[in-house]
Amino acid sequence: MPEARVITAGAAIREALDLALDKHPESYVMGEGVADPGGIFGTTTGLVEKYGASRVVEMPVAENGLTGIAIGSALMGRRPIMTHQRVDFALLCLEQLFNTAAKSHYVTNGAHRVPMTVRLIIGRGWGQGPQHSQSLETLFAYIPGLKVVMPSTPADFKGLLLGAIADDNPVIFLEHRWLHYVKGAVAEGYAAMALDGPRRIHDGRDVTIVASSYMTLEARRAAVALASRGCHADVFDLRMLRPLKLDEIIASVRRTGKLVVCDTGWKILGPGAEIVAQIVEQAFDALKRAPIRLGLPDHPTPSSLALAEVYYPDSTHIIDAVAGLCDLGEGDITSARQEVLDARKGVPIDKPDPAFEGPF
Amino acid sequence: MPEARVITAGAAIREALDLALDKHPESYVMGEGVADPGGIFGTTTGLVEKYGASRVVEMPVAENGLTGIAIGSALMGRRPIMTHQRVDFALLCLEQLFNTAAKSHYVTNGAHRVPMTVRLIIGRGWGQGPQHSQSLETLFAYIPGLKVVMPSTPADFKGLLLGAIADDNPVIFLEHRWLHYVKGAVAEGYAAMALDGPRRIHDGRDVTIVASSYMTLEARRAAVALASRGCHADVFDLRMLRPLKLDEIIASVRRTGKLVVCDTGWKILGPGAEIVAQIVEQAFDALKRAPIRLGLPDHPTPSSLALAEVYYPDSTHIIDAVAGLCDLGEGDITSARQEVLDARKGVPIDKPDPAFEGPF
Amino acid sequence: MLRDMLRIRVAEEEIANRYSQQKMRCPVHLSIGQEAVAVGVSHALQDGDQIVSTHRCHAHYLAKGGNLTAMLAELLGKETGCCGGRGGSMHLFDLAAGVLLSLPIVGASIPVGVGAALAFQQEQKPNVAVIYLGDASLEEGVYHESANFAALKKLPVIFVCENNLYSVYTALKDRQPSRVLTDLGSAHGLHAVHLDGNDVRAVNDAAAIAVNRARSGDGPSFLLADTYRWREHCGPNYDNTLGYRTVAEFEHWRARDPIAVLQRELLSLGDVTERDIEAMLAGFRSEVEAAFSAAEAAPMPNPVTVARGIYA
Amino acid sequence: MLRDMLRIRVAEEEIANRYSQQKMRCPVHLSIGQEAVAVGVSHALQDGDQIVSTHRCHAHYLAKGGNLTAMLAELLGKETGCCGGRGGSMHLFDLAAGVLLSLPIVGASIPVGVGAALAFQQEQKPNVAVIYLGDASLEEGVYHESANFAALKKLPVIFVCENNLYSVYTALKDRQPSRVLTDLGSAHGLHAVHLDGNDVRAVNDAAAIAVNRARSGDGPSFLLADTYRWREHCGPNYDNTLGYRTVAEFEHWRARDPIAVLQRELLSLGDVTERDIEAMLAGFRSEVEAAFSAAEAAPMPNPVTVARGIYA
Ligand SMILES: Cc1ncc(C[n+]2csc(CCOP(=O)(O)OP(=O)(O)O)c2C)c(N)n1
Ligand SMILES: Cc1ncc(C[n+]2csc(CCOP(=O)(O)OP(=O)(O)O)c2C)c(N)n1
Ligand SMILES: [Mg+2]
Ligand SMILES: [Mg+2]
Repeated sequence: MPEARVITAGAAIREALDLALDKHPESYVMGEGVADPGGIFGTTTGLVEKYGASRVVEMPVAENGLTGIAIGSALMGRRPIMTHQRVDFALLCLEQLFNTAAKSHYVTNGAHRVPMTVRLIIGRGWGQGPQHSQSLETLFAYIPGLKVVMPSTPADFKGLLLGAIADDNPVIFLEHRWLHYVKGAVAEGYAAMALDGPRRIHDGRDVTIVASSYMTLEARRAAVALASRGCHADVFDLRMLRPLKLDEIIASVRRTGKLVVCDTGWKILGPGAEIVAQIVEQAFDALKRAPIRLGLPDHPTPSSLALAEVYYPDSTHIIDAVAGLCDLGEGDITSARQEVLDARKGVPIDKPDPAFEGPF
Repeated sequence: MPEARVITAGAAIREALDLALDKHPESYVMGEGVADPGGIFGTTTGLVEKYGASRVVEMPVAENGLTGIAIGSALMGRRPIMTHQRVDFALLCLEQLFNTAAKSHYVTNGAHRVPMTVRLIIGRGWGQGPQHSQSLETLFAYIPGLKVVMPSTPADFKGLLLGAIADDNPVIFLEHRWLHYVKGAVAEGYAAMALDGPRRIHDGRDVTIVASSYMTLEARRAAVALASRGCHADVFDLRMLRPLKLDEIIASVRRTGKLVVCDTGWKILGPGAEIVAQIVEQAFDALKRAPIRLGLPDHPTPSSLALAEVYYPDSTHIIDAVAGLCDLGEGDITSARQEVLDARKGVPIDKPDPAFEGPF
Repeated sequence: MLRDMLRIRVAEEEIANRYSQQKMRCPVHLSIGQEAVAVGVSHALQDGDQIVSTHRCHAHYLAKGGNLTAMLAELLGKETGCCGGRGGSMHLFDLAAGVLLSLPIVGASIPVGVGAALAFQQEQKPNVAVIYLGDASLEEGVYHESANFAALKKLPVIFVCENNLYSVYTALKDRQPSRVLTDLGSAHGLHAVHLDGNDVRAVNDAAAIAVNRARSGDGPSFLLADTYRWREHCGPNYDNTLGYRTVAEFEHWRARDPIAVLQRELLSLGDVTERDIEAMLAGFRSEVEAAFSAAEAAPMPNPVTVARGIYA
Repeated sequence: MLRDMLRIRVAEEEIANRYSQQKMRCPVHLSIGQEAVAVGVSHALQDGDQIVSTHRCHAHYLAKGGNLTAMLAELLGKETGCCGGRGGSMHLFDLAAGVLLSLPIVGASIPVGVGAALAFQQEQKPNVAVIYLGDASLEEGVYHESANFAALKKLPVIFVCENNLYSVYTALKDRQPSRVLTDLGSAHGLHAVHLDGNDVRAVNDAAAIAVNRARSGDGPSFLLADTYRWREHCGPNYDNTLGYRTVAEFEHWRARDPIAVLQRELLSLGDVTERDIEAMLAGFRSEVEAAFSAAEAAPMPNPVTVARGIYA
């Protein structure tokens, strides 16, 4: 077993890219800023020096065209790893992603492959505002032929990114910006993870909580606070939105009868809608209460701190949801809420939560 | 009351455009083919002759740019009515639709308005294949700030299109190509309908069926066949996907305890997922059985007739779903299925169903 | 080149003849009248070179050596079609022949072709990618994004723009301002050439130069080939009665039939005889007939396979 | 024009000074060093004309007469901000002043500006729309789609491209091939002019001609203005230590400070005195100070309003 060190998810991404470039000679990184001093928030720093400009390709500001170019190269056997600094910019290249990348394998009856990874970063905080902090996972998860990954731990950032790169399908890799800072144990060396289903990150038999990406941290925090008050949540980190594998989660709901789903993006038509629908379809009789979905309210992200403060759901909302499902006492609710609020140490909501540094 | 004649939905659209151009001097129609001999499947025929090239604007093949141009003109008080001959082409202009059009009113704290209608046609049949027959309503319904309309009757095509044009928000108007042929009673004259909620199109207390766009025809057909076998469905034509108003449907489910939702597009993350999730959240105790969703299977549209035949769900699938929920007898199921199959008169699945000509 | 043009013409005319049988149940965009571009370019290419095409892809596919039976089978929705019936006429490809793909969204295949050239460059292969595009796709932003990158990286790629003056029923002058069209190539630093797209030798000469430049690392070219589509935008018929173009215009271009032009020349030079041509035509007719028979005899795809192959 | 440039400079320097107080909690993209373009163009415009801008919109907004306090309040996330705090620094607009909007997505505001011009044309108004764009947005397809339509319809619109040589840390030469940049305008049939973007008179002269053409129905223009951003792409600091550009290059451009250039000229002509300039500066400093005080004193938006106004 290779040794594990504690590093940030950002460093884990960089390590994965380095290993992938080394392992797959046909792979290359392309994006606006991949070879610049910023290095995509440090996740590509040093790679151009090591692999050269033909493996770490700085690109013009032309998301749609360059996506098509990456796809074309992938059809020819290259293995592009594209990066956009915000999910929002990828709205420009959806035609290529949804029509050409997602469908080529199916349409050609299996003859074509598009071994391509698209890293998309979800912005948050410091007044990013309406067009620099959208999450938009539903757009990608809706399209057959894409795979959609949303990691939360540094180990998953590394392992799933390696898995995405090694995968012969177009994989959308959604990175919440704040997760880059989170630390965790990450094994050295090349070890691609299978792009499989969710992972249980907290044990319990009272309620099932499903979260993805950043919301996994909030869910874990809530679960810990709840556990010390006798309410034990079975918490899942969803990890993959497409294909969506819910067997384990359904099995959990069969035990708990209660479900809370926490989306990182908008609640309406978020992955939570599909999860609730599938669980209702498949475990209807086991459900004791109506499932609860959490997600962003139905409007754009406001820039002002005063407004952002009431925009993002956090662990207090998860506690409230669980409290309702599990009939927690007022005292427990209040103290659990206080515990998670204290953990944030009063840091304003437009900055990353220092308590989420990890390792967890 | 203006008189109603029986006309096709295609003619109803043309009439609505004519009336809107006349009523709103600031309105104009723009799209590839709006002023050509095809006239967007006949829906814009003659308008350029009547209103001139500055009100009926032929455009270059540049969906993204022209969408932004339409938006800019709308911000200045014009009222553009854009048309794309396929929803699929609109993938090129989602950045403008989602960022600029959908958010301007919110971001400017109400100062800006984008009174714009975007007609998008859902292709089907005759081997349209993977990139000319996508429905994609989820993409639009996911975005706060857009309104999303999916009419099914000629009267609604006219009234809701007039309502969309008169609305001061960006409205996505999704037209299923096959519905253009359907006939129905349509009142003469200008009468914009409110962009409000669903409409009940068949009465019943046994099961609630929610359908949108083309699937409404299949649902009505199924309901009629079921009714004569003693199973009475409360059928709703959804009409609006965003904002989504489910009160009446929830009230119906409270009575029936059973729900079938039929999407025109893909089932996974289709509007049905949101509908099921909201109904479970709000009417959990009333539900007697797990709701059932119907929609397209999880892969692109194949071109070949042999494959398209098993791609599209129809009234037989709705009958099967209802049969399961309502414990229909084998005989009734078989004969109901036979009835709806006979109605199609053996017309191949890649051509519009002649029995859907209406009026209904 | 005459052979290849004749073969394509015969194949497409037979498609047109049979279309009303309603066995080919998908939209078809015929290239009749535009064959010189595909053939002239293809004759400048080698094995391993790749082309990408659009909705109007039959001629490009056949000229590059795409399998005729697999194409007809695809139009017929058969299991033996190049896409197994999944794509229809706008998705033709043939990996063995170097037809990378065709896409029905205007402009969509342009960057894909540039991507193929990028792959050649990254792998230091001596190959060239050819992108066929219509005049309308110059209006799509993706053309410009692609051209900029191709020029920036000096990629071995050739943009072959077939200007047939129309996008569906809309004339070029109603979609683009009046100015020199090749400027849309040279503004991006592409080696841009304007040529008679109905003169297969002119096309071939220009293509050979462009290919040579590309193979020698001199970067991408833009060939603007003027030509004309004879039949309706989509479907087997003539549509001059619709009024979007004049009969005079049509007759002007039909008089410049690329095949007739070359035939006349070769006949006058004595390089071929009327009899040679008849023999060729007869040969192609029976080849096409046989290909249709084979394609029609092939099975439809099995519906149980419909959901297979969403992921590799 | 000197006044306007000084005022913008003073305002932006004060933003930079105060940014570390962490009260302006949103990204800011300063135009320091690029003021001549905004001012030169604005002085050619009239009431009723409209501009659209990008992420780097402060100078454009102020030069067109955008409300200073509303801008600072927006940066501070206040209820009295031009967007009520909802947008932040990249969404500046001022309906009264003719600042239609600014958008943070590269290229996104370009077609919006063309749309404003289309509205003028449809309403037969004598107005002009100005589109500010960065050199990187020429790489986005939407620029080309917009330029094509503007030229096709001869719209009263001016594309003002500020070429400051960089997109974030990436140099122009790493994003675009070497060729004449104005060709990207003239290839679309735009009247294209290359000029010194740090010479406010040159900008103003060229803008006046372009405006005149637009108002007389002679169609759209493309002004390519060479200039330079002094500070980091986003934020208040200098970043020449990062190494993506040389100190020599920076110093070369700083020596061509558009304000200093004009001051020297006016001083030598005797049109202003050092004392005039000091007085102007003092005046602007207190104006900016007062505007900051007013903006800081304003309330934050009430959180209960957050969900309001999604639909009109
Ligand atoms: C993005 C997009 N917009 C519109 C269409 C509809 N469409 C199909 S072919 C075509 C005309 C294209 O004209 P051109 O590129 O000149 O090719 P030609 O048909 O003349 O060969 C159009 C507009 C499409 N397929 N894709
Ligand atoms: C579509 C899109 N891609 C990328 C970005 C990230 N981005 C923000 S500003 C910028 C640089 C733009 O450069 P330029 O247009 O030259 O303007 P400048 O910053 O130099 O004023 C980039 C790439 C974005 N906002 N939108
Ligand atoms: Mg054409
Ligand atoms: Mg720049």
